[in-house]
Amino acid sequence: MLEGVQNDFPVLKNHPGLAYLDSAASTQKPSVVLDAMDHFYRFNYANIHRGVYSLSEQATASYEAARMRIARFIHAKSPENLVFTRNTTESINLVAATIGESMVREGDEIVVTIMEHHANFVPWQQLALKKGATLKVVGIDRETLELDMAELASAITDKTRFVCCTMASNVLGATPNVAEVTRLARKFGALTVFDAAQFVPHHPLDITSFEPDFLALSGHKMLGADGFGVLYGKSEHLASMPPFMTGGDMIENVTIEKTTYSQPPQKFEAGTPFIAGAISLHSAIDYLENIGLDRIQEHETELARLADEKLRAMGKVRLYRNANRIHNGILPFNVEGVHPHDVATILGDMDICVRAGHHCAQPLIHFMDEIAMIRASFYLYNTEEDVERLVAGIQKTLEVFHK
Amino acid sequence: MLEGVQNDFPVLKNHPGLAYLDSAASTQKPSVVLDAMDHFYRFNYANIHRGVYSLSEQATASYEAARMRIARFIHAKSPENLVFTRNTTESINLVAATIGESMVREGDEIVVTIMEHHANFVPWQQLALKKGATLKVVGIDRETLELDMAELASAITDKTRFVCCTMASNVLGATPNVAEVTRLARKFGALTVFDAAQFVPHHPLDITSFEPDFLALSGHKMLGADGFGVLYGKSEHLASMPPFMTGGDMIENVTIEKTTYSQPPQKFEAGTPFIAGAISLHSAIDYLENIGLDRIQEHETELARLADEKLRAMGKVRLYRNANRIHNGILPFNVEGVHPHDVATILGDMDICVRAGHHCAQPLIHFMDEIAMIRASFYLYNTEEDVERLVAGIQKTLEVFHK
Amino acid sequence: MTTQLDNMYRDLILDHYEHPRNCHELNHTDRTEEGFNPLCGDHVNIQFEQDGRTITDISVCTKGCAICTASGSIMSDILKGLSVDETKSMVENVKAFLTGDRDIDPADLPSSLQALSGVRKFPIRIKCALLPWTTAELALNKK
Amino acid sequence: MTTQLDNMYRDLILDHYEHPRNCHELNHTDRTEEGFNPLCGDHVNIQFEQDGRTITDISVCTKGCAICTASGSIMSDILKGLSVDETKSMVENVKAFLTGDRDIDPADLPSSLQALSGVRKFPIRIKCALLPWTTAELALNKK
Ligand SMILES: Cc1ncc(COP(=O)(O)O)c(C=O)c1O
Ligand SMILES: Cc1ncc(COP(=O)(O)O)c(C=O)c1O
Repeated sequence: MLEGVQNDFPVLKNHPGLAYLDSAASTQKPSVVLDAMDHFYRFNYANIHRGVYSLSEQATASYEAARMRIARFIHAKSPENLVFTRNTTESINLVAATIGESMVREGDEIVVTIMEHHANFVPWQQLALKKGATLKVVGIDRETLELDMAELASAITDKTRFVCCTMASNVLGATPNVAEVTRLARKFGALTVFDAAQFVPHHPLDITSFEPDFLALSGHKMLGADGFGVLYGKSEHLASMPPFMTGGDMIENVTIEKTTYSQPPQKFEAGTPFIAGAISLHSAIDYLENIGLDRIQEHETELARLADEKLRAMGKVRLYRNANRIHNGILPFNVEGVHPHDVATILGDMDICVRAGHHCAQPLIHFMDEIAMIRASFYLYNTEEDVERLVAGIQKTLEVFHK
Repeated sequence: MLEGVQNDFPVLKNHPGLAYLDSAASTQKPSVVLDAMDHFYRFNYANIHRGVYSLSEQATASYEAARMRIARFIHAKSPENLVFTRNTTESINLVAATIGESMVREGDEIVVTIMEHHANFVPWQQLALKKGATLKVVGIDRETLELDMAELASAITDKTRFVCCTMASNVLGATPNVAEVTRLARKFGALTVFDAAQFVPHHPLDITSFEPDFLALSGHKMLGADGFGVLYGKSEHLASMPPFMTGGDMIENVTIEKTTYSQPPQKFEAGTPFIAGAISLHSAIDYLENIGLDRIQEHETELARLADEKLRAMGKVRLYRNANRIHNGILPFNVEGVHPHDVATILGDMDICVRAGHHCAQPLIHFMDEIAMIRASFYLYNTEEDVERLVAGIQKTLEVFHK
Repeated sequence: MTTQLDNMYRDLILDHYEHPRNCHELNHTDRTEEGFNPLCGDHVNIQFEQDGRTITDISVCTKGCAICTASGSIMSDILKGLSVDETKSMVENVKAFLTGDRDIDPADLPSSLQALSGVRKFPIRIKCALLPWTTAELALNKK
Repeated sequence: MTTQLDNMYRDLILDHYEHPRNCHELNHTDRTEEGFNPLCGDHVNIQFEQDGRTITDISVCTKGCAICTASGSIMSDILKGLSVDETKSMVENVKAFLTGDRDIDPADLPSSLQALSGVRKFPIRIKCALLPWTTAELALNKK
């Protein structure tokens, strides 16, 4: 188990007794990350790319150093494969609105999974509706709660243009076999779009092992600032894709008649970006790798397993998970006869922070015949005490509802 | 003149001798703004909108309080008229990609001005090209360097769908008469899109006085964080416009077949936003209004006027401005026989931060028969010493180039 | 647990949650409306049977949290027998009471409603309590 | 002003900037290419006249900053008379020299190029110095 990391997180020090079990929604930030942002604003702030004075050069260098660091983190060939966005949602919308828009024709197919977060579902659904293409939704195995690979294999055909798949479900934690997904997609020339938002905070990621066409992530789910995300794209796609937004910083030349664009990634970064956001993610990755993602995984899995055991023992709690695996410290459950939202309110009142609802994954929740679920998600800064608090909170809930 | 505000800006304290004359590109941040962000991360951070625990409720309340504050700042009818974006560029792209996309047909016209920043030029140029519409570019008077209102009046016809106009040029500082622009546009039922990025940092803005259809601004140009911008839109437009990006936080209901969306502004805010960015702009507006935009204007205009006078007196400096007016503390100039980029490098070497180039306004620079210009921009934290430094820097430039 | 929370989950609320009233078939349905609360996935279906301007029967079926379900159930008891206009002003008053937008003397409201007052301390849950009422309003404003 | 800056704006550079060499009409043009640097609006137009694989004449016309203009002018003096292959390896070496990507002994380069070495201390200006060279490379790689 990880010891003492709590001290690195000001929110936890400032709220003794808080059980923050909502890291899958967004994580707290360690002081090194906050200090890196603050230092940037107090010592080096300037707009990037076009200033020839030292502040601007430093800011540009920091921004581009973050690109290199993130490239190294996911083993991208080059920093130029990384486009900086606001979040995973924008990253995926960018792909759908550019290469998606230009590639998908009437009668084509787009394959998604039932496990997708709305961010990797709605953009494809809307693109399919707009183009008269078919959205094929691949289910999960109701026993194992894992992606149904056989169904996926039969869903992909030579009409399939995109296969859009999460690397880790934000509800179930399940982690599809992305190498297999990629292999199946490639067989039919379909492009892959992976949502790594819930995966990268917990696992080392080496994209050379499966070579996705596109991959999206959010800084705020891995100790970085909110408002900063990343899109990885293969060079050949980024080079040929039209821009997403146009304006400053992404042009080569503008005349009254026409505009030519910069090379990627600049082509996709119109306007002043969130420079401090890039710096925050750089620092967050350093921090995470310094502790070690393996150790983090072990720690959070142990806590989730413990919570799972104790909640199960209460009899009135239904846990939605494959009994053999807990992934990403995510534990989805419901309390019998109590609406999850009431559970979360009671827990919230006791300073136990969990999420209740559809978790932006309505198709999955519906597929599982539920209206909503409670999700407790554990991360590196959680402790066994947090597990105790959660269990006590559920106990209290049962009392309030006379169960 | 404003006294002592320099002390509020850590960058200036940490770089004694720095003459930061690039505020039109991005401003430095006062410590109250940095502290507000930092406090949020250390005490209240959580994702917004869907958490039922107190951290998330507080974060949501802060985010929405920022919306109310900004609405009050520009006199919007309701906070719901404000969509949070990354920057002015995204705000304008949002308009072009939604209502622009659905309204503009072949043969229609879009009117822009030659003074636009690329952010309010390229999206309209590209929309016109895509739709087979005509982009009409209204010039400026070569004498006064102000928007040619007669040309604008004759450019707008009943084929005009959008009139896109800056409220303050980032090169010349010129501030078109927006009430007149709106009146002309409305006569023909055209919608107005105002770029207020360079206006709001310097002037009180009461949109009830001209009732724009859309208006865009960036937090980072008015002491707020980079990565946070705002789009104002009239309610009837926001209600009928399709969404820009889709995903979490902007949906009402998602089924496999179809998606229904939230009401504005949520409809346009897909994914986790830059919550701390909203908080930073809230705090920045408090700070600015506390000092008073009128006093800021007076201060920066006085400094720019002084610099103008001294540079003119050197004989070898060509200033591009209407001799009667200096706006927004912006001073564009060139040094005879020296490329602006070389000037900026020499100044930069002396810790005088100015910008050289086309300032993301190539059509204007071209219209003025230049390749590039130097721009010194003054703001509340500049001093007479900064003017002296600028003048000394230009003196040095002339010496290096044996002029 | 705070007393505020105790206040919200009163026995009356829990009773209405466990045994919601008036979810049934109507003889004939004059107006109907569905309401969603994306936050908790609450869903409410409301049907009115009218005789002229008077509500003769009402069905409220909720799939949702305790607060929303109880609020809908309590509402169904209150609205029966009211005129359409009385209903509209009742909805207005309940909205003002729950949101605190306007000062409402609780004594002016049916006493069963006071059980819902605890929700006012939980701003994010007010929507849950409001949903049946705003949905009823939509139904009544339909042409 | 720092000595680094002095170093960049040496007299030789300024002389080439004020009097750029070899911007002229060619007898016949075998290859031509234009280069832009969006940063400062630099623009360079390069034309080659060849006899087989040897460059017999070159025209370099620059509208740009001192560094870019001088770099183009110096380049035009250096490339004349070289073979296409020699030119390519020269461009390679100059790029490496300016960016510091590879260790290049300045003694291996034409002495006039050393006047450009000052730019290495101004990373953002390296692009200005490189533009003529990369544009020449593009021209020579054209089929
Ligand atoms: C007038 C004007 N419009 C738009 C922009 C673009 O702003 P941003 O980069 O924040 O999108 C700028 C800033 O450079 C500007 O000066
Ligand atoms: C799997 C997954 N994808 C996408 C998202 C969306 O992330 P963001 O809101 O940062 O765009 C989330 C986070 O909620 C997620 O868990």
